[in-house]
Amino acid sequence: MKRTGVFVCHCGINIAGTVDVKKVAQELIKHPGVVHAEDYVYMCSDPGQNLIVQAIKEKKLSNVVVACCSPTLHETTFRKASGLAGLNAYRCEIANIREQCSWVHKEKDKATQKAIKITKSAVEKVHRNESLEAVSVPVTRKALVIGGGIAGIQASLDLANSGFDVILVEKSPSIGGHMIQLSETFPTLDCSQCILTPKMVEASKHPKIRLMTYCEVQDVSGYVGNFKVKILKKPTYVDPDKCNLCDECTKVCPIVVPSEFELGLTGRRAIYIPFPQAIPASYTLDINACPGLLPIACGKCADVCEAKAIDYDMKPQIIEEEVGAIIVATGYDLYDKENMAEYGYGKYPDVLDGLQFERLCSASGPTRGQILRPSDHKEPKEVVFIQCSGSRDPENHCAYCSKICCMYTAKHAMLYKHHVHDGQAYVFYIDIRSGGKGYEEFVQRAIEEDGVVYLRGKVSKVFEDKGKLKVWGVDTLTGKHIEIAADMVVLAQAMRPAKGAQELAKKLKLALDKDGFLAEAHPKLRPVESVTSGVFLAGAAQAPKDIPEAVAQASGAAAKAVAVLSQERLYHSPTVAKVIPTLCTGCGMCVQVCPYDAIALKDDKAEVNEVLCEGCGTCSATCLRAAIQVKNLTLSQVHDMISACLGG
Amino acid sequence: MAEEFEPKIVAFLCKWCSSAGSDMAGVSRMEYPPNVIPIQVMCSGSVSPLYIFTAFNKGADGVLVSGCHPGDCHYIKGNYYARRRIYFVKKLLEFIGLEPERFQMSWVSAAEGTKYTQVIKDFVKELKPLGPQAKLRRNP
Amino acid sequence: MANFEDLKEEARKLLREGKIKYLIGYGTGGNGWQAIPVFIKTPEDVEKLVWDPTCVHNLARFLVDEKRRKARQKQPDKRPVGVVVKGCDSRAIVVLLQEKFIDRQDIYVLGVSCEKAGVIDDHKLARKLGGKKPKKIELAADRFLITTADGKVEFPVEELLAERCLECQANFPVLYDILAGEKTRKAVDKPFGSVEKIEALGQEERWRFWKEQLDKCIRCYACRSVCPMCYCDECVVDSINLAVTADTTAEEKAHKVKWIQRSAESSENFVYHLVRAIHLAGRCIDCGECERACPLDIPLRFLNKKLEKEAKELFGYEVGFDPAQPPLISSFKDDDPGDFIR
Amino acid sequence: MTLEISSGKMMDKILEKKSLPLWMEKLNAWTVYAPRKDENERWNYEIIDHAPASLELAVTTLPAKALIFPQREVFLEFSKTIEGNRETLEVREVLPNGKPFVIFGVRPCDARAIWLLDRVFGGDFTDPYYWKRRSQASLIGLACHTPPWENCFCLSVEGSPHGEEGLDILLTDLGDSYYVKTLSTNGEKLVQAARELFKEPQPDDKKKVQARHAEARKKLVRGVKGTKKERAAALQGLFDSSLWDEESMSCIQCGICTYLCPSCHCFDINDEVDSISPLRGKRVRTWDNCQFPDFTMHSSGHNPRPDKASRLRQRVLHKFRYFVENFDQVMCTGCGRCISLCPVGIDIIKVLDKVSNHGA
Repeated sequence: MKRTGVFVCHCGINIAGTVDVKKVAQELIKHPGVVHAEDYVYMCSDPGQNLIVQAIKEKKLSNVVVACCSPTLHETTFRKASGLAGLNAYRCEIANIREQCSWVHKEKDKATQKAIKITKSAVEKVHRNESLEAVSVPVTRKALVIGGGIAGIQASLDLANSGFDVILVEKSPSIGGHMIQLSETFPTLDCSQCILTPKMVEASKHPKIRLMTYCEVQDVSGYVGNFKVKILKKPTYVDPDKCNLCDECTKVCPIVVPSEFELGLTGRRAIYIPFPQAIPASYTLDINACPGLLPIACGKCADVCEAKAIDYDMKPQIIEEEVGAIIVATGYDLYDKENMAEYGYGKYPDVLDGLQFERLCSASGPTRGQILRPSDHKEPKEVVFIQCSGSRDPENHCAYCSKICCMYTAKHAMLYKHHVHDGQAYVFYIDIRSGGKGYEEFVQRAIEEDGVVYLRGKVSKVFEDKGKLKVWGVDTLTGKHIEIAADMVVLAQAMRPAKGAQELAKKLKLALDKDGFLAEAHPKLRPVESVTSGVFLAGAAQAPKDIPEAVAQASGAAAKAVAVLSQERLYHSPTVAKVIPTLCTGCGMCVQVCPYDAIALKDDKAEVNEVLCEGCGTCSATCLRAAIQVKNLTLSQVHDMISACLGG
Repeated sequence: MAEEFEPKIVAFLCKWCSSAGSDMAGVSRMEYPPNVIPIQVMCSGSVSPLYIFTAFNKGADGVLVSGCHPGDCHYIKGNYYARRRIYFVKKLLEFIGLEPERFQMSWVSAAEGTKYTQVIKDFVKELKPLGPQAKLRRNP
Repeated sequence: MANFEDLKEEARKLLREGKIKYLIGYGTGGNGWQAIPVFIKTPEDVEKLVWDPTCVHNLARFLVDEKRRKARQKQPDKRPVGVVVKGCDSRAIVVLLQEKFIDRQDIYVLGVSCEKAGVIDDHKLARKLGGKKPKKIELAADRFLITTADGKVEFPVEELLAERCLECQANFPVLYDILAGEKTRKAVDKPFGSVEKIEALGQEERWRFWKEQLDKCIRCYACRSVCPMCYCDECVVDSINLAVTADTTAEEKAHKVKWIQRSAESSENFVYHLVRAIHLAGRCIDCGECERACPLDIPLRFLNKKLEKEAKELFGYEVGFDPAQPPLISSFKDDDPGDFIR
Repeated sequence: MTLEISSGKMMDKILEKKSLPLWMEKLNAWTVYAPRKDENERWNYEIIDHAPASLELAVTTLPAKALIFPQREVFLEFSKTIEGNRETLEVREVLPNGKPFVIFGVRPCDARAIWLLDRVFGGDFTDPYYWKRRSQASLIGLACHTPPWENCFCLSVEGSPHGEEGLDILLTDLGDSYYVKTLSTNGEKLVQAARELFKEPQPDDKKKVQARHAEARKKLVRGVKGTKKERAAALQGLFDSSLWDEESMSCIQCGICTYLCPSCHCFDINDEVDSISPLRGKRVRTWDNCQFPDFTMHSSGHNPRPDKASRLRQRVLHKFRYFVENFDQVMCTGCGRCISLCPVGIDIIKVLDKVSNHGA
């Protein structure tokens, strides 16, 4: 027999102001199954909660409905209170009569009538609620970090230092990401490599971190606390333990291809080490460039290698690992050259992107830190920097702001001036966004101390003219047409999600935002969590950000992961799908629609994995025979709620 | 003078976007007509055609199904299934001669309190001239 | 090319060698001219098999019974069942396979092509014969030869063909183990012509049309009973729609939900037929049996045909051609139409 | 409970066909039903606005039963009001009301079926709802001069093409006139309402009638073997026979044979709740039938008639054995609907032939 208690909250005057709470209680006590109804000024207050606890005990209530604010606010509060009184938490339901009633209506009688219906509907729902216990699962106390850039490295270190094993997977031969390519970093102008390499070394030496470079995540299954991952280890054909870095192999290698690390400003051999401080410090044989692994094809590198480190028979390996949490830090790529034809990017050798310019400035770069034109190795006397190249242009390119370009362009202009004192730097900008510690001062320094000319306006065209790069633009402040004959043009290319991030997102069942960056669970309150529980986001994979932000988010993600890994067991909402075998015919439609692969067919009947199920109920709407329904939100419950809503 | 007809509307709101969106409307104290009784479901993908027919059968003058925008579904793809399913329900109801205005679907995100308010206002406005829904209603 | 006699020979062989349990086919009914379903167990009885334009029934329906029967038996006979199918019936089998309700190895399909014709509509026939009863109906090229008490009469096929056959574009089995007749696709200029007629009506006219029709319904459920796709053990709209299990409490039984009332009132009839139609979206193969079985002549086929039309035109979904195809409602495309959404 | 049968003083009459419409128009104290053919050559009873020129032998899809024992019938309405902690439950019985009605052109077999239903609903326990309607109804039968369709077999089940059971008036078609035989005081009233239209029969009219009737009996080709007792006996031993499995193979479990049967009368009673708070609803009787799987479903989930064989068996046994045992009548009047309208051509005559062969 149902014994339901209804508790109507005034919320001060927030509810009572427009809803006649006494009347709601009076009407509800008449409702079948309701044995207790009262109103109180603040149900969420301790005395308010005590009312509920007492009523449950004294009137032996079997269900509780609290008519108050949105369940997102106090559902937990009142379920805990019910629990205290010995009532199963899932026998307590909330009727939202504030956000969805009192706050949006003015006429008291109408609002009251609506509140009554909302509350009756909640009563009808709770009448078919079953007592449930949270689903619990053990936790694999190990984390997977995908991406070996600064964010991935930071997250791995934080996790490892918290005492958890970490697998750090990087698809290229070395960790370091884009940060290792930078020359100096704004706003302090300290050397990027100098601050990053110590972290890289720490990561590679850390007893709890397993570095897996030249590897890719191939498949992810399982769920929070219990993921199963398949990692593809691509063959490097070089045994890092034997290799003594004598560099003889590259000398004999006949093949030269553009260097990824130098962004094509120089070449590298088919067998190569990406950069001197690469970690792991070892060579990789690029099978796509190599004429062939057979001695008859070439085989020179193997011949010269005294350490016998080169092994042509190395095969791709699939490594299976179990982890409890995953951090995705796949970073960014720059917007494709092809898209910037109007700026001659990719067409003229002296039109560069930001990263290429970083390499020119870098002491370890192809020009040993001298800024020279790639075309003729002359020192450029006039350099035009174009901001928002591909950003903030919804019509033709990316709608969003890539956030860091204002700052690094200022840095580039400044570095250029430091290298070429008699040179002139122009910056075309839409507007300057220099929010951040010391950022605005940094930009001012570029303008005032280094005399960088900032021109507010968009560049319409860049074309070659008598060995110069003609830059056409408009100064929107003076309205004057501007033409600059530059020796070099540097484009602040938009940031895009790293190539392959999308496929990875599919494997991890992550959502992407409209621009293809990984979507966070909540834009404000859950910025480092993904929509899949147990998977966290760090760095530019989630949105364009600068180094300090990436590092901060990485530590945040690590902290979130620690919160998972430090649990003995994990608890999962029990309002999951439930199969009614006598109705199920095993058509498998629920299996197909389930977003979480939580349903499988066993002996021609659907079977729900309660840990994977998130309780979305898409299966129940798809099932033609009501053979799969979500606990405590069954078809029957909705049927009764509908009647109640319509005054039935 | 006869009292103006007040349509009864049942709105199936997904928990993560549309219900949150209507909460947002509340938090921002936006005003809209009290004709709608919301039923919170986990996902628009969980709204069975049975719910819709039953609502009309039990006397709803209008039914609204509202979910997350495409691509924003909290459950990744539930709203895509909803979009397909609801399309067929809508076409079927129109085919048997129910006024198309009586059954609506909308995408309302957690941030779109204004949009939710507008959707309800428009819905009520369109239903008023139609009068009570008697076609599928038990003993009207 | 095999003909119906070859098909019978194959049937005899199968039964003689015990390759099939029994054969579901068409025989001659009590009135001597109308085909009825027959269940052939011996090679001798194969002689009873007939194939003529009165073979309206969708015999795939009986595979559902067979599955139930098997489920009840302690040691069920595992051999496949033979079934004679027309084009539409074979598509029903495809859907049953698609929904994993039956296994391919449990059936032996003897396909018969309708070869540009199809089956007759007994109302059209009754009108033509004005009360006279036929003795025999044959198909001769593009004409039906009808023998009555007072001699033979002839009609062009299109004058007697069931509407669904006139609108059928693939009137040959899409799946079979042996096929009688040729796979002849026929060109249909208006595959949804009948539905379009109703779509063309104004909204209130449409309402009046359906109200007049569905008010006739007495809920004998012949439409549901004759439908091979309505294989649910319990229909969602039935009063018993409550799976009774060991832990079902008396209270739950007492408070079980009635989605519709048993009263054959307008509103309840509408909800029943709406639910049925929506549950057949992407599943109905337009065998027209619901409409034929209906003793009150409610044009139920239109409801299903309407959704078939939408599925084809908007989602490019065709029912019953590929068992591997994901069902219409358990799949989606990112660019499914959404312009009806606010 | 029975109906008032004729005082015996009644005279047979002659009505010219051309006067039939006039008669119908005169019956404004009654709601007048007559069979009408739709575009699909199917007959239905309709309330007639303008009278048809003549009556044809019509097999209506729904038998006259449907007008006296409707698919849905409200027994009572209930509602509960709560004031403070005082609950008051109000129950209001709903009896059929409305003016008396007359059904023209009833086939004798359909009338006989109603005569059988009278035994069920007016036997030891009187069903007020049925009876209220029944007492408002007058049935004017039209004798079959030839079987209206191929599956008639009334003669073999104690019926007749010119049977009088259940009728208030029997009309026999004599070419350009009807021979009007009045069978009850209701019938008398109907004739009285337009007495000027009726003529006295000629001496040889009775002979013509007998000839017409004899002709009809001759033309009746189909029939079930044996007497009701023999059949009931034959069915005794067949409860567990495999015959039912074979005969039910093609049955699809629809309700056509029973819902359209003039004598089937199984029903279900449900409370249709329109509102739970405040409680408001109706208690409703609707047709039910033994071919539906849920007909015998227990709330435990157990179903004593688990398969279609047991359900087909029930239909045959009820009609040809149990009813004979209980009422000494066959609950089948040979109208042929269940045969002609069965979507899969199950033929009860053939089933019964198999039964008697088994018995032999």
